[in-house]
Amino acid sequence: MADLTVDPKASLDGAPTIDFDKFKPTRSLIASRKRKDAIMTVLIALAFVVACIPLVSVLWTTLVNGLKRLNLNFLTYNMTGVVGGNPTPSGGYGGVVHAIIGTLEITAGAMVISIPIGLMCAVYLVEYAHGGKLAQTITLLVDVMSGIPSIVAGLFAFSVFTILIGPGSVNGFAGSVSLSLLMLPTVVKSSEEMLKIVPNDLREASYALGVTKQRTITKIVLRTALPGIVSGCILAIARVIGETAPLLMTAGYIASTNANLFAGKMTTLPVYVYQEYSKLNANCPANATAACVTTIPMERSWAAALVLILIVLILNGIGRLVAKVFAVKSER
Amino acid sequence: MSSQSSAAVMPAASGKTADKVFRGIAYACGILILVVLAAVFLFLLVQAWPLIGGDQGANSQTISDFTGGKASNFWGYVGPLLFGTVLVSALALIISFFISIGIALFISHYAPKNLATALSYVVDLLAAIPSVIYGLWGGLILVPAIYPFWNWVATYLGVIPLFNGPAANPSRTVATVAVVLAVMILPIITSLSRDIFLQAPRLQQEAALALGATKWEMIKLAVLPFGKSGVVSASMLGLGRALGETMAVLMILSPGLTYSFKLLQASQNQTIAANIAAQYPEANELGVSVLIGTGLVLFLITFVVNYIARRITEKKVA
Amino acid sequence: MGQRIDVNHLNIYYGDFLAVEDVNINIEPNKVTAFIGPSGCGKSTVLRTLDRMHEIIPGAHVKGEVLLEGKNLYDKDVDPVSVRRDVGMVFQRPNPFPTMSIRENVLAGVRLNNRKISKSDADDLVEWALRGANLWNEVKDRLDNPGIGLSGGQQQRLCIARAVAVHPQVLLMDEPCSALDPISTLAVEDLIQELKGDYTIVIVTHNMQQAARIADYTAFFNLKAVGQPGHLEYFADTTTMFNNPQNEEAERYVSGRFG
Amino acid sequence: MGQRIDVNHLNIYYGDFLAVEDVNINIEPNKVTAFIGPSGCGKSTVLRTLDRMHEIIPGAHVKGEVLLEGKNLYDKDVDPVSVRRDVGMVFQRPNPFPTMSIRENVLAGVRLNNRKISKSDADDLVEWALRGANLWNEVKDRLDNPGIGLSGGQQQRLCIARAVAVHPQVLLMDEPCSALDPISTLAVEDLIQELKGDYTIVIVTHNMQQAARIADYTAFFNLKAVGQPGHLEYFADTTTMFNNPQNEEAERYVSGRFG
Amino acid sequence: ACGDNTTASNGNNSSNTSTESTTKAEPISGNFNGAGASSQQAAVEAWVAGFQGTNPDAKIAYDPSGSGAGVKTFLTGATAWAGSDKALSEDDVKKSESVCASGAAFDIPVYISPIAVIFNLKGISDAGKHINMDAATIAKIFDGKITKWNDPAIADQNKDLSLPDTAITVVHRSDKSGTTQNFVSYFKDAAPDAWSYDLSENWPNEVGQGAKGTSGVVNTVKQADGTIGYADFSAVGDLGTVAVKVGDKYNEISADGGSKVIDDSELDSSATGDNRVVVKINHQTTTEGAYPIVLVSYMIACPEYKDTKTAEFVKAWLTYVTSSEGQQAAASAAGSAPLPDSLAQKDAASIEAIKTK
Ligand SMILES: Nc1ncnc2c1ncn2[C@@H]1O[C@H](COP(=O)(O)OP(=O)(O)OP(=O)(O)O)[C@@H](O)[C@H]1O
Ligand SMILES: Nc1ncnc2c1ncn2[C@@H]1O[C@H](COP(=O)(O)OP(=O)(O)OP(=O)(O)O)[C@@H](O)[C@H]1O
Ligand SMILES: [Mg+2]
Ligand SMILES: [Mg+2]
Ligand SMILES: O=P([O-])([O-])[O-]
Repeated sequence: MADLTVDPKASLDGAPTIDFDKFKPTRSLIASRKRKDAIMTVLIALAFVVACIPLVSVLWTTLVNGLKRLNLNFLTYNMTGVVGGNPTPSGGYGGVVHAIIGTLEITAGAMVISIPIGLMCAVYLVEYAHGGKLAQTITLLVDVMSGIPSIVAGLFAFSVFTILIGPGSVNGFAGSVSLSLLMLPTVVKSSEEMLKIVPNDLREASYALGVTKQRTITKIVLRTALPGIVSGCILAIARVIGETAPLLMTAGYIASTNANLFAGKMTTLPVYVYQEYSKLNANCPANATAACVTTIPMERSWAAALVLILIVLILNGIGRLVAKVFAVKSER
Repeated sequence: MSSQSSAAVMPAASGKTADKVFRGIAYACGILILVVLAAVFLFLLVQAWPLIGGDQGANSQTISDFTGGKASNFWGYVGPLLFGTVLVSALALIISFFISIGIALFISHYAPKNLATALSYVVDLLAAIPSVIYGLWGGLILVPAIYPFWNWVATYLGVIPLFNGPAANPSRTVATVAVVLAVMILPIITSLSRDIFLQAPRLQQEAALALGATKWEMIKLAVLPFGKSGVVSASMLGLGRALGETMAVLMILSPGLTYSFKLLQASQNQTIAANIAAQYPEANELGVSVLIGTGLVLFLITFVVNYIARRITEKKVA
Repeated sequence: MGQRIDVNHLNIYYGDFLAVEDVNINIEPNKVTAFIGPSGCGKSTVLRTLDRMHEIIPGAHVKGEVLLEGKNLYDKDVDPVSVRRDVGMVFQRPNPFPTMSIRENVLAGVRLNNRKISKSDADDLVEWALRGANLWNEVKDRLDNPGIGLSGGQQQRLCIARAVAVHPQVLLMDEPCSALDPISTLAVEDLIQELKGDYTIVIVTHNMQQAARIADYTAFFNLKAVGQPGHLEYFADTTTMFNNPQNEEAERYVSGRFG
Repeated sequence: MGQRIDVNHLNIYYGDFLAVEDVNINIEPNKVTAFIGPSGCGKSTVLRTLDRMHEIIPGAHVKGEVLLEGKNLYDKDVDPVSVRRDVGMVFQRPNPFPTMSIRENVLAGVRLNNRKISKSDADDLVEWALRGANLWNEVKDRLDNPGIGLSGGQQQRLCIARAVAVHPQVLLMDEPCSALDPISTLAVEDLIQELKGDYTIVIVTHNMQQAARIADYTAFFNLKAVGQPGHLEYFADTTTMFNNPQNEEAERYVSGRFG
Repeated sequence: ACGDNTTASNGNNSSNTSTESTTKAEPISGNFNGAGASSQQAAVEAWVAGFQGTNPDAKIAYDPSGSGAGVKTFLTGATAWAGSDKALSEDDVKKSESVCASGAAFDIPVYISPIAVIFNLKGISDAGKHINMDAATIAKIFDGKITKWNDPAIADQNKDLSLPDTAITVVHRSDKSGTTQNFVSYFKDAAPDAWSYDLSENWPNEVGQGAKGTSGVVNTVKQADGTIGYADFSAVGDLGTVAVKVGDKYNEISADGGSKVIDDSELDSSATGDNRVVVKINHQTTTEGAYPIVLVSYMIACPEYKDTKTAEFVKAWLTYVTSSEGQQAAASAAGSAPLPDSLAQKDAASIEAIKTK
């Protein structure tokens, strides 16, 4: 048992005597500390300004170039029957409805695959594995997975489908599989971080009420972490929704609308953007009317890019809304 | 006090099976990650097999076809690609790391609350811009716009070998690509670091201030040490993204197969991912094997980098 | 009503580290038993073994017996989940579920266990539990507000209400007042006095006056040195413990002039 | 040596919310002044205004004067960083820097002020501060171990050592013993008694016995109702406060039978 | 399906619907896939539109995934035909035997497009002027041997232009490309002394800058003064083009000029296999008005399919594509050069070999 009769006086006996003036800051040191503080403040604020330049530039460019062709016609037609720079019978120049459908379906497919798996993997890591060897391996491999080049993910999904279904099985779902490979690490990592910060108190409180582990996890832990998980998933979606290379390989490119995720090629917005960019310009025959626009592919490309950004923005908005609705009410 | 509501207490469903099933699913999902990664690895290996176990004469023919005769064996081919990949991603990481930390600190510790919320949103927005748009923007807007700057750098800092002039015009160079990749990975590092800095314990920050620390000293004492390991893993995520980025590099970089550090000159380096994308559509079967072989090398490099990073952070934590 | 607990030769481990050694104690039903002792002697650890909360810490395990009304909690065929339904626990720091309203917090034990309960039964249960926790009057008009919007003392009483709402036979409390101001402390102490009619109560406290005020029996834990396992040094009824302890260490401890 | 503090017509805000109203108090140099009062009455808030820690909370600000030896801390030309150099603070929950060793923790403040300290000067200072905080004997053999490897009570004393090492004129302590067991509490109280020879000490405590034991003066804060601003109800020397308070609220509060 | 521009068959408003159409039998219906060369993409769009004019129920999808990928897919049997910028290799022909119901796949030229040598030079290209060059000069520029625009080698051929002292920046394709192979094969034939590299679809040296795809090259050339590159004629836009020396004249690029070279070329006798029509471009042609740098792109098909419906489709499709109507549609949509009649007839003979019963 520790000694109760501490004699504080005794403790200071033998203590060195200190000349505190030695430790007083000099005037110049104080000034230099202040200067350093100010410099860091400026640098940190500057970091933000610097980061804003590309952002504003990207958004502005896309907006200015994209608005030119972004109209209802563009959003409701696909690219069938679009020849050269000529207008279609509806008066437009083709559109992206097929690409919007493709992007939404393929991304949704990727979400359906990777979010449950990623989330359950995070649950395993945080709630069950407690940093064992297996958990460490998984964590390491998740990091490695985040470094898989998207094109390799595309090759992988393409080959898997070729082996399983047969040659030339290019379809939206293969695209979903390749995207989910890219999404998974982000989902696992962000969910893991979010689950980790759920206070242990809450788990213990739940167990103490005689609640099973499964219900504790689903109803307390996941529920508490939900806003964070949602924003992590949104981040993951944003990561893959703009992927081009793997989708070129797995989902291909087609001018018409295909709403069947599991059969037939499917165009997505990024692929569309890339294809139109690759066309660069359209030919107008010598006898063409004034309605024939040679620069139409680039214009479609920018407009589709704008649509893509808008979709991501809307998703982001939904995510934030969900996060807000389910947010943990802050104290007082 | 009577337990008048004991009627409400019925024997609960034990939930034992649900418990087991749930645990099983979670475990299976954990294992699935291993399986998938093993599958990817095996796939790469199998597809690259002709390269390793196949007819070496045909291989060197394919490779010299890829390189226009500059390399005829696999290592001679993948070496410069690997060098280029690491160079570009490392530069991107270096550029974005400090800026990301700066923004994250700005949001977590400097900006007033309303501004911080707005800024967080802006960062998320940046994260949401698809890479093909960065490719378009980088290739069409940034390349011409940044030339005067690189030219200035080459003129005044040209003595440093990295910045040896003359700056290529158009600037489809490693330097420009690194800038674009930096912009792309910036939001990833920023948003994770921000979340971590926001959770830096208040108590220790107050302790630092109470000792008479300036704000920056407080950050150095109480925020950065706390955030270190989290920032490292955020950076690894960002690095992973940079290593694997395909489209933006493909659309911007003028590739070359050298071991050169001349960041401002064109046709010096190429990344593995962009090279696969550039060669794949026209490649024959053996060509695809070679390309996948390069993918395998990238995969192994990612593995090693992550393993080392993990080792380092583990040591720091312990 | 309350149930009795008998602890026999209990050794408690964190991994390989023996944290508490050979505890033998009989906890009487419908009485308040207080655990006191210096920091790190294992009070919380012992308390958590009484409803098998100890084992949720990775690597943690026990040797020995804890008999609840004669049935060993650590028998193979005993489901820890059902043990925890019989033995409630209130923690040092109030921990209401942040995503739930006051009402839902009280009902958490019922709802999370997937038990069906009619609206009117639920209303009755909420009122009964909150009255029991001496909180009803303060919150009856805002049952749908979030639980963490309450003050610290109110939160602690909400947690007590949550614990009693599942009708445990035993209530374990780990320093329930250490985060509270004197007024809230008083409210909780009054509540404990009242609850012991229905429950067996075990409370850990650093505050000897508090132990003296509310406990029927007091257990003094001690440890020989830091890093050594803790043990039960002396167990007696509270009057003896504070007035005439038959143990030198205990005497030295309780005679410290501490608040 | 210690400096005197005079607080005049101080109103303290969190954003628009007036947390504490019109405080006037004179804190004598080289004495211990205790702040007591119910939860939420603003004790911590007032304490934190004395070294301008209040304003680091976003939106928080004050109106009124705090004079340190006659100089208003809140004058435009006063740098809060230099104020905090003169006025040290110890928090309710121990907060050593987790990445630093015990030794580096003690030196943290000094290193900010003066980068070029000789090894022997530093050694002397560490020993002096740790002896002052009554921790030297416990840690002298493991000064290079991390600070968070210590027990809660040891950590708290380490934080006190860290605060005194920069030799402030005033030491503010916010419930420094609430997380401690009785033995550590005693050590800290003894330390306070000793330190007051060198410093002006202000301590917030929930524990009235503690206030009675160690304070020379006691300030009783109160609040009319939840959501209302707190205020200084009564200020007196400690003997008067606990034996013969001239204020009804204060009397009711100190006569409560709380630990 | 949803969003289709339905009556689009006449969206191609040039040589409108003709009569002597090839499809006498009932219209083709069903879903058909092709994949391959991206160079054909614009032409295929026009062909699909034209084909659907007479066969409104035929749904045709073309994936411009690249020649190599297109052939690979075709060899798995997943597509009805492939588009390719180069003729089949012998290996590929052999492999195709397992995919076709009988016989081996054959390739026929369907799309001829001149490759422009584009440049961006202040005072010249923005004034709409051409620069004259012979094959050796172009080759030396692209080999980095000529580095200034006012190099005597160039200036001597352009006495009427005042060329600036600007450095030349060469822009070439960075991806594997049929355009590149066709372009450098011109050097190999017309200026063998100035070009020592092996023939390859990859750019062989490290001169200048590489850019992905035709669009990448064109954009890069646009981005700086003094650049020179090569690209499909349809992508030139308002950039300057080099007039190439043929005989002793300098001919500007034109679709007709491209046709003329092909008309003057032989079949490649090394391409063995039934029904194959492979052109060996005569880069040294001296035909009046010819433009010798051209890309010939092929369609690849089987002589017999496992599925007669596909066979019927492929036969009708190729017939339409190689018809003068189809060639005209491609010319107006993609700026390609029409197949010379001699070649069209050879194509027709091969197409006739496709068994539909
Ligand atoms: N999760 C854990 N892992 C390992 N050891 C632990 C853990 N929790 C507690 N211990 C150790 O077990 C012993 C008993 O700790 P316990 O928390 O029961 O003490 P206590 O009496 O409740 O102290 P306090 O009064 O400070 O709460 C101590 O030595 C402690 O270091
Ligand atoms: N960060 C904050 N933002 C807004 N209001 C606050 C904040 N901190 C404290 N308050 C409010 O200020 C008032 C005084 O709080 P303070 O923490 O000073 O009380 P206290 O007397 O120290 O209480 P305790 O004894 O519980 O520590 C309370 O009404 C509290 O709700
Ligand atoms: Mg405890
Ligand atoms: Mg307080
Ligand atoms: O059609 P390309 O092979 O030049 O892309």
